[in-house]
Amino acid sequence: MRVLFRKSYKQDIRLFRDRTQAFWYLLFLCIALAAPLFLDGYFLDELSFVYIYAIAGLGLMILTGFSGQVSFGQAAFVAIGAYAHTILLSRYGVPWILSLPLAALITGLVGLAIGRICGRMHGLYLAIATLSIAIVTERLIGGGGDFTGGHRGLPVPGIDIFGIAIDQSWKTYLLNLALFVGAILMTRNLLRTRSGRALIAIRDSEVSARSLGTNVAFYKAYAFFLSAVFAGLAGGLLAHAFYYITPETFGMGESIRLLLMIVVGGIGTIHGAIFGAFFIVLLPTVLSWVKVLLPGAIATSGGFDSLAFGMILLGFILFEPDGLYGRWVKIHHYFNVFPMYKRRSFQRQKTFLKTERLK
Amino acid sequence: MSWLEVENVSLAFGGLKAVDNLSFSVEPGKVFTIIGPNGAGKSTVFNLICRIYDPLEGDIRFGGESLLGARPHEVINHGIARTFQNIELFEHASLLDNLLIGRFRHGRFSPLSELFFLPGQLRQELEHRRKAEEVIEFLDLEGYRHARVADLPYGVRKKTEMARALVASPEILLLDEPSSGLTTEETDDTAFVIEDIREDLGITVVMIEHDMKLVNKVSDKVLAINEGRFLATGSASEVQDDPDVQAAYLGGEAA
Amino acid sequence: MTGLSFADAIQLLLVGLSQGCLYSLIAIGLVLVYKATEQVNFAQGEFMMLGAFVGYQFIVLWGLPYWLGALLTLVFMGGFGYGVDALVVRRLTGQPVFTVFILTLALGIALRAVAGIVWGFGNYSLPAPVEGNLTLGSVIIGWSSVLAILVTAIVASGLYAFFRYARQGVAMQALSLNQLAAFYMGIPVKRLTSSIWAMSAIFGAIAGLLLGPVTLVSTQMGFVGFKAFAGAIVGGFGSIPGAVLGCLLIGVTEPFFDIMFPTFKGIGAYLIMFVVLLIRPEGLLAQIYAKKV
Amino acid sequence: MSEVLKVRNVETMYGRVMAIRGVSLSVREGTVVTVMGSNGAGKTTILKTISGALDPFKGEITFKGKAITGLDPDVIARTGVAHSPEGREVFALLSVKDNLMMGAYCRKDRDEVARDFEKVLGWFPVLREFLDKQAIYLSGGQQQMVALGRAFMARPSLMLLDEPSLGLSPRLISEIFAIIKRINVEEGMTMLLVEQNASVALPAADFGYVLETGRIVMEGERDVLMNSADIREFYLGIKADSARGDRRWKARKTWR
Amino acid sequence: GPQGVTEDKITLGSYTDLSGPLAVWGVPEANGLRMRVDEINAAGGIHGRQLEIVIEDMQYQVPRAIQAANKLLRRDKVFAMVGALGTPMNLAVMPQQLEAGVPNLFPMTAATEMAEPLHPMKYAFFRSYTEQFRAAVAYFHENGGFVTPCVSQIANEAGESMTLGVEQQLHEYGMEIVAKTEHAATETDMVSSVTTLKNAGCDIVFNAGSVKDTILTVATSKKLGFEPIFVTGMIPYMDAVAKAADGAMEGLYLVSPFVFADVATSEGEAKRILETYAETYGTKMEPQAQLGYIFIDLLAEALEAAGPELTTEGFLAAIEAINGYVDPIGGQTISFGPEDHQGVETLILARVENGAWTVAARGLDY
Ligand SMILES: Nc1ncnc2c1ncn2[C@@H]1O[C@H](COP(=O)(O)OP(=O)(O)OP(=O)(O)O)[C@@H](O)[C@H]1O
Ligand SMILES: Nc1ncnc2c1ncn2[C@@H]1O[C@H](COP(=O)(O)OP(=O)(O)OP(=O)(O)O)[C@@H](O)[C@H]1O
Ligand SMILES: [Mg+2]
Ligand SMILES: [Mg+2]
Repeated sequence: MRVLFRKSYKQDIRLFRDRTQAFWYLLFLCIALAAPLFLDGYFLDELSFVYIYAIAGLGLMILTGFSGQVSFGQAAFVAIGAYAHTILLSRYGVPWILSLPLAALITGLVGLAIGRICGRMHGLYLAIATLSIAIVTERLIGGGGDFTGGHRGLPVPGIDIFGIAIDQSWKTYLLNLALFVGAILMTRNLLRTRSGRALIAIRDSEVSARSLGTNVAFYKAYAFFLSAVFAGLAGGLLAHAFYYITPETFGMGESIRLLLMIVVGGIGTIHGAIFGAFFIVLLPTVLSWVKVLLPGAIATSGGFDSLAFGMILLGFILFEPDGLYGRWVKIHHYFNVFPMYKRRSFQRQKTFLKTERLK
Repeated sequence: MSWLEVENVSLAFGGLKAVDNLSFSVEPGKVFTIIGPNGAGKSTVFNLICRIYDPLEGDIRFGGESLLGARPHEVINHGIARTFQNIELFEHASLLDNLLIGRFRHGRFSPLSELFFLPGQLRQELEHRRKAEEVIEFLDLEGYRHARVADLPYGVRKKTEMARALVASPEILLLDEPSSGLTTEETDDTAFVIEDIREDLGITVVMIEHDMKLVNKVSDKVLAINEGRFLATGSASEVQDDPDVQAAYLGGEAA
Repeated sequence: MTGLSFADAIQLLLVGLSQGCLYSLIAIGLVLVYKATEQVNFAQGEFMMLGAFVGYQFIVLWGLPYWLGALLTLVFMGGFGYGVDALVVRRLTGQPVFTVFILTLALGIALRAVAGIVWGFGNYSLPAPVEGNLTLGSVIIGWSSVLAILVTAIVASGLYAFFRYARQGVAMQALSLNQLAAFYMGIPVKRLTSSIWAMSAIFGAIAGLLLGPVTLVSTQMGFVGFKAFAGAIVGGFGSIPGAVLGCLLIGVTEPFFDIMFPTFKGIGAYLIMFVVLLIRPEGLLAQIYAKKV
Repeated sequence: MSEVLKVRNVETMYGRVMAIRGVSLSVREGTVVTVMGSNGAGKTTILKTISGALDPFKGEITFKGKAITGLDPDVIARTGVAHSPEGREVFALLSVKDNLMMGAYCRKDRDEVARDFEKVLGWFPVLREFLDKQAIYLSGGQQQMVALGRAFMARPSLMLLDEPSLGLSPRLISEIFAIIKRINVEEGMTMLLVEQNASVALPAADFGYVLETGRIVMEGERDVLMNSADIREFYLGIKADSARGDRRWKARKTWR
Repeated sequence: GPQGVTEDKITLGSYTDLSGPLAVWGVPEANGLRMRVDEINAAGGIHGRQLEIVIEDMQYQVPRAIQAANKLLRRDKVFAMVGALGTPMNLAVMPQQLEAGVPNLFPMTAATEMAEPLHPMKYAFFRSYTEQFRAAVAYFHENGGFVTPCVSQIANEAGESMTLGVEQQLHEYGMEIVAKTEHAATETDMVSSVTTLKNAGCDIVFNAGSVKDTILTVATSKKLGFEPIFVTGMIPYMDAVAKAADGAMEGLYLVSPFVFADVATSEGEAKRILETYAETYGTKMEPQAQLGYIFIDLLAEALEAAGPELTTEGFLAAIEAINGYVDPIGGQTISFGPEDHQGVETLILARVENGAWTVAARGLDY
């Protein structure tokens, strides 16, 4: 068992706790960077999806996991990002390198406006309000006529950065990886500084957050802004991965999938968003492998995928409410203390609910 | 140094007059204690000062400036920090993070610097951390630094809340029943802590308290209220000798 | 709103009323569970869908007489609701409500798949409880809509009284406010919670039996649940009169909105909800209270 | 007098933390027993384990001769244990009246309930003004009264009281302990009382236990404990002026 | 050789909705595809090669479709994609699919883009939604005529394409849509839409809708005493619609590029297929299943013609050479050509009579 000795305050502030941790994360990064050397296009594309979803997930994590505002409308922000990016590229000929941040910013501003409006709503009210935003956005984009391409959608131009076409799996992979790492770092930075702490304070107790000087309405809107920026970024990248976007692409189902993603990953942690993205993106692939082993009648019956997805989620929430990351921590602990591990270390003690209707 | 002045303040909840034309003032560098029976309106007075409620009438001034124009989150910028009777901590964060949030007023909103962790950030963070550590040491909380607040025993949580208010380096500290739920021994410690807060840190303390031993030990001035109205004021012993206070608050076997 | 005659207006009003009542029935199921346990059941729409399918099984596939089939459906769904809580939701006792609401999302996905596997993914027709239309001058309203209005009125007032006056009703609210204390009082928390889920599933089934004949029964029919959510939110989530009020408001204004913006039919409900929440962030009959510190 | 409650060698964990480590205690019928101990000693944990809110990891609890270890709290409550929890735990949005009536949820005898209801209001006359007020909006002390009254309304054979004096005014504290004593004497009700404020709790009790970091370190009849030097110094604060006074250093407890 | 082709096997791929909102299309389609594949394999395959079809469930979500296609193209290495469902999905998948040299055959959507712009590897089966509605407008313009044409549209891409057809064809006659309503797929009440149409005095309503909304619109109109001609597209072409709402659907028209055959009125090979399907899958052969069957049959025809030395070019040439193929179930004629990558030649008009669809006219066009 490794015991951590803290020698300086910086240790708690720096990106990595100690050298061992830094080593592992850098090793992961190197492997990820080298992946195009040993993985074929199929896996690279899958991983690209993981990265993009993780970016959107990090945004949602900031909003839901850290500031405690449940949003069912994340896909609407993804849609706005995707549309803004595509329209900027194809209609206004904005260079890619500008168009993507601009799209993210536009989405962020929409998020800010919505956050400002929804700032006074709590819990379920906010969830349903954001859900309705998702529904209404889909219809509005659909009704946008030629500008948005209506329900029939828009083709997405290819990626071109300073004349270099990003048109192969390994190139998009690296691009997505870079932005993914950037998004992680930003989230991490947010969490170790003042604003991030303000978000967590608001989540746990608005009254005392206020008594310590947090302008609750402002920071709630800020959380919406950041979350929308991330979603917009993911939207821009997704647009390229989709080649063609329609309003239906970013429907309510997508919002729910994003929310489920961060829960399965482990709500309230950065790892959670990433693990969740792996889960959501790779599950269909895994299911299709599993299906091959099953008797034909089951595998070919309609509904199998949905049922499996629903059941796996149910199982997760029932048996591991802390999500994949929670499980990971336990496994990690197991090896850390190896011979001394006791099952009961992680047994859940009975807990009881108290009303959340008091704000 | 500032004075906290509460002047003819009233507040009603429905038909119930929770605070009724109440006035008092707190001198800088003193420990001012409010006592009174349950439901007298003591916590409500704190809530009025912290702008959680709007008084129906009257004025609340700090350092000569009216607080009534401030929004709840701006109160701390005047140098007023508080604790809560029922403990309002950030349950899912560590004790250290709770204290760092307490440093909130000592910083500016600078999104770019934060998101990209520009060089100045590290310096600021270290500064906050040093301040938090001072308070941790001051209140003997070393052992719990990285523990999740939700898992701490009641007494430690009470202390944590006091610590969180202290890291904000306020000029005046409002403590709502600092000793409730503590043992005799811990209450004694609290007395020393309050003395240190006043003497070493130079912070004025306004305290609501039921433990008369503690009140006697630390208060410079005591205010007794009942049903939102003024009852008596003066030194601890003067107030306790007041027959009205005896009847309404202390009861037969008073200290 | 050009050319909207008085008769049309009355017609739309009546239709809105009966739609509002259908939403209310689903919303009542939602609010019931919330009021008694503070859990939010995102699978309520799927409960409705399942109720319709079970009714289809009894009445159409097995050819039972309508009312017998309907009754059996309600009994079955009651048992189902009880089971969902006893076997699944109960395991999450003490977890934050957010967890339960994610759980029910997952449950909804699974239930849709199960229904599709058992009954198929097609559209199936279910007979209406009552046939024919009530004609008042030029205004026409189906008897089944009238029935929907009646059922909603009875259910809503019954439940209101139950929560207000019955000991169990108060106990249910108590357990939603503070589960531990409710346990300490000797309130059979687990049994009451499961019963509430059973009741809510029954109301879902009633809604399903009423809606099934109108829109056909299919795995997708549960999505109307979102409008019920909007209605319950408008009313103030957690209040039974609020749910009815909110759903009626949405039900009645929606058709007029649709007439005004014929190419945006369907989003009126959400816009109305948004406007209400802007003015009153906690709904019309607010169920969220300021904490005393 | 028989032992209504017997706790044998109970251990309770919170995840990896063991909060009480092999505690045994017993409560005889008709007596008031108090458990004292500093913060985090595990007093609340013991009470919660007895009333079933926590599952013990080890050990056995019997109530009126029947094993109640690990049962659901409502089942235990129906066998006659009423728990007035730490932190009051009133039903925040229910009226004071409904709060009190919920205490009597399991009772069928309406007339008796009505009489007990009056009795409670007699002890806490302020509550009468607030019968229709939502409990959350009472002051801290008023909520404490509701919690106590609510536990009494169950007419249990054993009352578990967790810090009933928390946040009460001195006058109310003495009144409440007088009431506790009265309930004990007049109604013959057995009580297990957890208190920080030993100076009021111990005199009201017949027997006492002292708990330190999850272990019982001392037990005895009231008078024995009242005369123990450590108890006097650390829990009763009686010698405060002479022994500790304004000194900041702390004396060592001899049982450590 | 091309990917997905070995000595003894040809792998085909498809992605469709097996558990999402369009499972009502996807599940029977998948069955139909499999049924014909199994038949061909039982008869010894094509030029000694067995057919294999891998069908992925994308739950009508674009991201899932992309992932499914990624797997089909790069893991399963399919030779061709057949019967892939959904316009947005096909549009999203096609760029990389065509890039990879995998033909997109007979997608289960009637969007114009499935055949246009002309691409050597894109072959559509249907005539597009837009064309279906142009033909519908043309037909009713010639047969009886109308004064106030209206549209009731579902808020999605198919609905929009259908409306476009109405607009274009009306334009030919110098007319315009008089009133248009638009609704989401989840609506449960259409009174407001119908009132709008009624007040506009519509004498023909082109119902650019899906299944449930079509039923609701037509039934509600009848209830409110508003009885214009209702014409819809191919999507509601199913039994449940004809039988819905106690006869309220009587007289509903529909324009479709395929014929939904019924056992009762079929004979010969068609009857055999319908009966075998009913036996194997336990339900009546839905139109989507019939289509799935025909897609594979058509594809097999081309494979057969392409000869034992199978190359993608040879295969594509064989498809282009298909001329006058008559589908074994509904009897529609299908032809392709170098400039014509869209199979079905003419449209049919069906009508609900006595709770069942009957073909009222064939050879519709505009
Ligand atoms: N938000 C509120 N709504 C309604 N009534 C309230 C509210 N806050 C306080 N009250 C009432 O105002 C009175 C004073 O309450 P307050 O909490 O100030 O008492 P207190 O003096 O702090 O008592 P304690 O010592 O018991 O905490 C009480 O009668 C209480 O019921
Ligand atoms: N939910 C929890 N998770 C983890 N540890 C806990 C939890 N609750 C209590 N503990 C730990 O268990 C020990 C005993 O706590 P308990 O609440 O029983 O103490 P207590 O004697 O009642 O103290 P107090 O007088 O402060 O109420 C403490 O050390 C505390 O940190
Ligand atoms: Mg108070
Ligand atoms: Mg305790």
